[in-house]
Amino acid sequence: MTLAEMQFLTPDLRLASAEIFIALMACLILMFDLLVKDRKRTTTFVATQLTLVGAAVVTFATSSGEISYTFSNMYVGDLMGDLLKLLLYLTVIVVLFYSRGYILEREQMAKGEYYVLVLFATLGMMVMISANHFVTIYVGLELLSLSLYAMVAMNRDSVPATEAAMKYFVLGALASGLLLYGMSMIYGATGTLEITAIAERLYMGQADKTILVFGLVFLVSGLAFKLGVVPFHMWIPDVYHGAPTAVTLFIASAPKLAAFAMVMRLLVNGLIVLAHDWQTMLILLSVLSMAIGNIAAIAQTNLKRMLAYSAISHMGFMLLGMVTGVVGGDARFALNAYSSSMFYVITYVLTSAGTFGMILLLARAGLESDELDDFKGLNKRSPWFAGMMMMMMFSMAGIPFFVGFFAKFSVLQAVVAAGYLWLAIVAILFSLIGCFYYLRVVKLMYFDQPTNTSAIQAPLDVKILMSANGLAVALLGIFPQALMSLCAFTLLRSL
Amino acid sequence: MEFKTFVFYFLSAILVFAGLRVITSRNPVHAALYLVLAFFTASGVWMLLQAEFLAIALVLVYVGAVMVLFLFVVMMLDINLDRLREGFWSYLPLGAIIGLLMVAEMGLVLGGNYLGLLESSVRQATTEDSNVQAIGRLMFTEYVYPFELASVILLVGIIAAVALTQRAKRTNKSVSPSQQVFVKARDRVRVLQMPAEKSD
Amino acid sequence: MSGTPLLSLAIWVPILAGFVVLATGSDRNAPLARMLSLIGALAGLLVTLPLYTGFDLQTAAMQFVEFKSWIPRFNVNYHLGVDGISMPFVILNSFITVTVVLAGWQVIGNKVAQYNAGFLIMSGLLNGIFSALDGVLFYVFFEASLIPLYLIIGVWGGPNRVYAAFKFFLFTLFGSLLFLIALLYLFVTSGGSFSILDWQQMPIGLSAQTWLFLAFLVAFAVKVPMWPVHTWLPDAHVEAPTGGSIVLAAIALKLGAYGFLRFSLPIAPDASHELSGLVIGLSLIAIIYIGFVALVQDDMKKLVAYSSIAHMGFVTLGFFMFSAMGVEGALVQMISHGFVSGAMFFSIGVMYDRAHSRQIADYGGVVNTMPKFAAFFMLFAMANAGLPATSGFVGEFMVILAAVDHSFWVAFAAASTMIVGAAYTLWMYKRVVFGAVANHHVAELTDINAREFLIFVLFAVGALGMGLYPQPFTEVMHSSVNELLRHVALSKIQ
Amino acid sequence: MQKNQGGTLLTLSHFLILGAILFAISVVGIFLNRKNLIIILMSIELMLLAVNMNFIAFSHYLQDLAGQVFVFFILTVAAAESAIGLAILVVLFRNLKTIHVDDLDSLKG
Amino acid sequence: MEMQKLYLLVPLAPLVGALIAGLFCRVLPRWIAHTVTSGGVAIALIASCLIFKDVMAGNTYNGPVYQWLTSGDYRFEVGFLIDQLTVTMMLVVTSVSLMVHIYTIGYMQDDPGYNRFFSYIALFTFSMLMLVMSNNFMQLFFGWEAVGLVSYLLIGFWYTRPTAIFANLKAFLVNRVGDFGFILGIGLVLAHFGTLDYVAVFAKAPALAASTTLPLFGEGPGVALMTAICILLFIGAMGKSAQVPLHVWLPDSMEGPTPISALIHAATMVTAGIFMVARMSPLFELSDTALSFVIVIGAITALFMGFLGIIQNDIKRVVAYSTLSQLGYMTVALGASAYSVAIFHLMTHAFFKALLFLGAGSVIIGMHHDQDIRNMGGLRKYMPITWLTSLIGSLALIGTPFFAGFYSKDSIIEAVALSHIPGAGFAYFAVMAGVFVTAFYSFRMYFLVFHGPERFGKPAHHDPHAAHAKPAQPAAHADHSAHGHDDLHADDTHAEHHGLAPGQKPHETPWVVTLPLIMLAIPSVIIGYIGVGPMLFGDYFKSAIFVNAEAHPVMEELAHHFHGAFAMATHAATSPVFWLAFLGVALAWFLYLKRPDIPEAIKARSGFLYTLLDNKYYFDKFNEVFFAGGARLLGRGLWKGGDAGLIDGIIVNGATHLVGWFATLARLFQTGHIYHYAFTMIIGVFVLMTLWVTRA
Repeated sequence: MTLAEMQFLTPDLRLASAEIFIALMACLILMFDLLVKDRKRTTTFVATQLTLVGAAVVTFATSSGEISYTFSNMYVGDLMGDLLKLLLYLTVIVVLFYSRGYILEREQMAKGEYYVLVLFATLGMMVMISANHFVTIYVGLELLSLSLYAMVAMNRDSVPATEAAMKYFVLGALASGLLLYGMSMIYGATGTLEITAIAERLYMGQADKTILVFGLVFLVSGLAFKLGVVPFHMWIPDVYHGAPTAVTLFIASAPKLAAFAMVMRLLVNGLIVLAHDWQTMLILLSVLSMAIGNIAAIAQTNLKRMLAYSAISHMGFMLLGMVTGVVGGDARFALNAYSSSMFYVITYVLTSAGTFGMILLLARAGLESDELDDFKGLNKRSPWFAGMMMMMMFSMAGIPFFVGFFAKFSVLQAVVAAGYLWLAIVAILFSLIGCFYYLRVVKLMYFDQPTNTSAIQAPLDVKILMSANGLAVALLGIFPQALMSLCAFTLLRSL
Repeated sequence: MEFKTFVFYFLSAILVFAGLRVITSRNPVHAALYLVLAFFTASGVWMLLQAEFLAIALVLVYVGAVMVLFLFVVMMLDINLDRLREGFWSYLPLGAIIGLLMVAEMGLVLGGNYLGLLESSVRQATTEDSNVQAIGRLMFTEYVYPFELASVILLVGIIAAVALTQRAKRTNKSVSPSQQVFVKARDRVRVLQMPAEKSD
Repeated sequence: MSGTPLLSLAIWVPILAGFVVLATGSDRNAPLARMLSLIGALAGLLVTLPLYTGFDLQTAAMQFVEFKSWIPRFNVNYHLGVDGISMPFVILNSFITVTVVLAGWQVIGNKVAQYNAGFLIMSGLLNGIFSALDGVLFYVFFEASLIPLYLIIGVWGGPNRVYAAFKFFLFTLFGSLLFLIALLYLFVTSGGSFSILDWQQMPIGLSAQTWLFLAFLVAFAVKVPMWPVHTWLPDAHVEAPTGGSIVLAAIALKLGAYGFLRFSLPIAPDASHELSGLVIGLSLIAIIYIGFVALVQDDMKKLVAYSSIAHMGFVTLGFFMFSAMGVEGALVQMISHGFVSGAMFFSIGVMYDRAHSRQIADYGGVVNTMPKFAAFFMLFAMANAGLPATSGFVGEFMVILAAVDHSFWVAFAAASTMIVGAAYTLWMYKRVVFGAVANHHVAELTDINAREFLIFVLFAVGALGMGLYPQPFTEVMHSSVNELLRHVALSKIQ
Repeated sequence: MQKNQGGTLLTLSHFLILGAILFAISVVGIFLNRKNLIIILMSIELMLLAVNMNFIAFSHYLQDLAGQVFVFFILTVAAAESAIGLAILVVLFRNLKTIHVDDLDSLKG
Repeated sequence: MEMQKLYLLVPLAPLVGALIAGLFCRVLPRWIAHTVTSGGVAIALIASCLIFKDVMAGNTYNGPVYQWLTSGDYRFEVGFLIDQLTVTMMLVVTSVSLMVHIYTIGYMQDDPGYNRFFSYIALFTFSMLMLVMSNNFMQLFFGWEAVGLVSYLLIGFWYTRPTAIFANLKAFLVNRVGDFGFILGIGLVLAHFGTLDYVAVFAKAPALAASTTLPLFGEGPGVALMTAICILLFIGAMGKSAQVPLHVWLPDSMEGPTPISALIHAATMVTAGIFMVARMSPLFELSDTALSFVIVIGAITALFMGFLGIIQNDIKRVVAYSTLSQLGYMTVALGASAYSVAIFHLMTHAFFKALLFLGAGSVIIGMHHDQDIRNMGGLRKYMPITWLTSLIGSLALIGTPFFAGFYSKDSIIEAVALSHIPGAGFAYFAVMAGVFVTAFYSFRMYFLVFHGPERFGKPAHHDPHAAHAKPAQPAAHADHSAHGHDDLHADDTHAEHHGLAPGQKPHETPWVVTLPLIMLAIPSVIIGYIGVGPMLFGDYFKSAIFVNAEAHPVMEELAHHFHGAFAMATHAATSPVFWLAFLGVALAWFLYLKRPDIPEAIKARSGFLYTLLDNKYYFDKFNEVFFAGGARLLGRGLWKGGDAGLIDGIIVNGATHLVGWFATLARLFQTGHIYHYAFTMIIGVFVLMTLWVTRA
């Protein structure tokens, strides 16, 4: 292809209209915010939420159900992406609602920039979700990461927050470096940066295996960092712990969806031919994550930190679904496996949002309420929210009738179907250990006497949303079919 | 040895040396300057690879902007240099071993000419389009999407930097109770020992 | 069979009632909460009664079947049905729930609504376990039932409740997680079915059967509990409030045993035969070892808890002799144990409510101050010791007779419970009830009130009725048990 | 390093290995440096340089400009990244009055 | 089907009485309680008589009442088998029970548990009737355990007494040991016969006995099925009928009120084992080994329990040991295949032993609940009716010709003499020696109580509760043990309000007490004379008891010697049995009336022997230490070592501690230092690289 042959084809902007919308709105809000004198930034908040709702409408409206590419194949629009994006908007909307009170009580964060950064981070995630090109993935990832670094440090007088931001930044940059190094190797081996093209060239057998696997190691390491699986998890506890809870809530929820998409795009769409290699790598990482995550969580006294370790273990569990897609070169189970992982991620995000939201609900000005002991006797203070929290804890522990059970169930069935019985047993044993610390939270809420007997004060919207979140955890646990088949259906139409 | 090869080895040697000095320098200012050196030599290497645009961009963007920023920050922050050095050598052996092992392993993989891509196989740049032109065209056609996003990233960088470092003017003066309580008597009141006056 | 979804009602009526009770909120509405829970429990019992009256004795097939697709993605169905094995437990469970609500009537003054709701919800879940015909549905109920009991032990339990609650939960979960793997394995090998009935018909190789059997064994052995995974039970019982102990002993322990019949035997018949020695051995250890351990307990609840383990040893023993009398004896033993151990725990609860001690040493001569109580307690102690004309006898008798048929020495070992069982029960009874008034606490005891009397009468009717005329209980089992045994006798190896 | 054609001609491996060495140096710089956060930030820049070296080398030998374009984006992002990194550093310094790496250990366990 | 209703009426009438008295014991006036229960038993007695008449007319019955349980191919029914054996037992049970009911009205009149007591004894009557009327093993076991329960309740009737509640627990547990064997025996029956119905089992027995052996230990030589079944069943009988070594509960059971000692622990319940073996005669006849076992056990019991009676000072305990000894006689008769003789002795014994017990009870009332015979003496003139009836009972017991005991006991001795079962020789010696011993201790008691100097009303000789049959005070002095002295003083200081105050005189008991004595004295005298002919040598038991005449021709040979009841009695004077008994009485008279100092001297000289007897051959001590102590030790070991130590301590908590330790360790890895985090990541990459790249 010579330069002369290149023709500029007008890209199909319609496909990426949601991204464009968000970007535009973010810029608008940024400018608009300068004019607002309101310290509470209510208008900015509302505008941000409306933007997200608008994006949802746009995504929904433009979703065609077909796999289509635009921007010179850099952007892929498919059902999986649309579904993940819609869930992403929903998550961010919920997260913002939960965070609002917390932010207002912290002067440093109560700025328009916060919302703008959230929007940009969302944009970054959307880009990742729809990426079909290494460059797009990278740019999207960095857009997300940079926004997050800033958000973590946003409460800039807080020592833990800035420390967390620094750690996140350094390690994130290192991880980006690893990812890029891996990308460079794969680029070298295949001669293209476009994911679908990579898959084609690999399929044709044109690439050198050694270089590919070498690159794959770095690529997987970069992905593992984003997912937060062992041994690339070290940032998770510190960042979750140190970051302002509102930001932790954000980091702990939405980016998991994007990370999942990234894994799907890179490993499944791009490197499925190397499935045997990356699956075994992921098995190692997954087992380590479940082990370290569950075990280290037991010794925690800070709820955010505990949930951070729990996140590590959950991501490890989620990976189990990813590693069972291809068995001995046979991809029959792929759909089953990947959709189970997707279901897992979605439910995890739902539950995680609720849990961190609960911390926010209890937090006051000057009181973070993120220590485990702050949950003592919650049942006395508010039976309703204690019940919600309990449901979320049991869901995370994988106890029916909560959605976490079916998440674990679907992943495990994929594992068993692929013949990895031992892996299933290992997973099960670690989730048993994991159960302990979830139970401990329930114990604190129900068995112990409260140290602080004040009633919970929160705006009605947060209360309603929190209840809806908790009930969703329960209802999806009783009727998981819709979401499950939705995952399977979108993947079927996207793979 | 071909000239290009010689140049490559020459630049590489400097580059590696500069890189090593970046991480071993006693003084962060020196480190920054070595980094500048590294960028310069890297830019030279890129020239060898006919990536003229990037070579120039590296110098302009990095040396011209980023490193200046680094230096600025280094100078701005009042850093205790003595403390920064202590205990470096005790960790060096382990770090060196890991580094060497990594290099060895990566060298093993990359050393083999698996790709069958030799200098001779590379078509020399045609004159019809310069590297800059070609990249430019690509950038605004195929890569317009990431290009726009890159701008957003820069915007985020700006927003973040401003949001994090901008300090609102302190308009009120107030006491800090937390500091007040740590005040000790001797900070405020000095008891002097005076020799007693001699009386008769 | 009418079109009424009786089993669904049996499951969801108590659960809904539980949520209604929960809605009454704070303890200011405690009387309302109590009333509502009693109504809920009675309604729950009422809807199960047609299961007995409408039961067809002639068929071994599942009855009152309900089938709805639940999660088509994994071919999981809301598939309910009972046969002669499971039906009695649904009724027993609903019955026990009524007694539990009554038992906590005056005693529980703290978070009344939550307490009662916990039991009602658990009642529904337990009914679900007994009537589920779908593996996942079974599992879901099986595990979900841990939650209410965990909370009940933890919130209303004794001083060491946290340890006990955790131990209970994690122990049981440990077993059931392996069970989940087994279910998934069956799902995969059966080509995508979670139907227990399908699995029962499916040929499986011996080694696979063995692994399945072991997975089932771990799950159910913990729940039963069998030696050596029994140690959670004494702790759980000691710390649980009276109602919790009653449900735990009367129903929760039955789940494991029920699982053996529903899963282990029919799904892995060859492995069951191969490994029956193991189970029988463990059962005998449970009977003898635990019997001796029970003998030296200082805490009444612990003693009865240990005796429960020994009694459940009879159940597992009965199952693995593969004879109609053994299996039916074991089933009878399960039902009987529901009445007897429930009553025993209630008796201890009655004393505890008054004197706030469960230590045997703190009592003595209770009969002097609580004669009516002593009479009832005597009845249940005798039933616990397996005296004829009480329900405790029937099951033991049948299992021992079946054991003689199986192997004399097994029977010999099992029958030793006649001595040891009587020894620990009656020795405790002697120290607690008989004798002169031991101390001023005992002197201040007041005899049972009308509510307690009513509960005792309910239990006594169960224990005596079943002992005097067990035929109505066993005749519902015949077809199912015979079919089960016929099925187990056929090899599934192909 | 495998020579070919008399070892006089540059091969792709030369550049890749140079990249690998740089990469290793930067990695070692990150975890060897116990004292100064700024040097860690510099190591990150060095690492990106190593990656860029790879891309450009591949781009050259593959005669595909995509790699170079990618490098362009990396440079851009890296610039923004260092801006944010330095901003965080400044904030941190204001809080801690140090950028000593060892002092960043309030979050652990 | 008029008769079947009658059959049902027999057990149900006492049951109804028991339920009424029991359920409403706290509200019911006493007169109603004793009326309904006594009435119920009376109805049962009348019905039994009617049934007896019917049976004599040849109408036996075997049929179910209701289907208790079906399981697999087995069906268990509650049903009645009415034949001569059954009806005999029914008569004995109901008549003795009625007497005891009447007696109780007087005996228990001061007791607050009056209604409860009536409820219990009526319940007992019901249980015992169910036992004897049963037509299958299941129901037999049912009744078997039910009588055990009532016995338990009644021994512990005075539940505040530590000794009573110790005794009842002991009784229950020892009986359970027997039941342990019994139920295994039943299990074997069911396993091999497929049914528990007597008639069906008996019909199949000969065929099975010939062919079946029970491989006990793997492939080794087995045990004949019939032997195993019979011995196991007999172990049950040993428990219930207090045969060595399961006899230990019976002396202690005297802690219960005297009426139940008479009813349960002398006349009826303890004979259930005898009845059972007789009922199972078709099985026992098929195993000589089992019969040998039976005869040896019986002989040991008969002789050695008799010895213990010699040194007892508690009036009820003397009678209790005599009961043990007599039960041994019955067992010996069973072993000698003389089932009918055993039943005959059972019947006579029921009457005279009930009489003796009730007489003892009457004495106890008269003595205001002092039971120590050393505190009595010369009661003859204060309690004439009691004296006379007791004399009759004692004479009957020792086998005085023409009295009931003579016919049955003599027949036993004769039968044993004729038996050729292994062990019969020893048994013959034992029963002969037993005759002497029985006579001696019976009349020792008789003389000490009714004759000689009046020793009551002296506080120093108070032994208020003879629960453990503590060393009698003189003995304690004699063996010079510090322990004995302590006991003495302890007893003195803790004297209860029993016994006569100094100067107080005993008195004759009211008519409700004496009437039953008289009523029982009559059959004690005449029933032997009437019954011996038809019951032993007539056709009476022909259809109910099976004797393998070829193998065990004892009864036939015995029949050759029998020439009528009168002739039998008159010939007695020529037999050694009579003279042995006479010798015993004479010696008792000499030692306890003539020269009371001699027993003391003997006691002092025969240190070891006396200690052995005094400790009842150390059975109790052995059981206490070995079984009770051992079980507790084992239990504690398993609990602390197994459950708490190994399972919970090491495995369960160990695992949690291990996880906790790992958790702490895992926390240590999260140092908080960026360089460690980066290092970890790099190591991760490095490991992945090494693993995969070197592989690829």
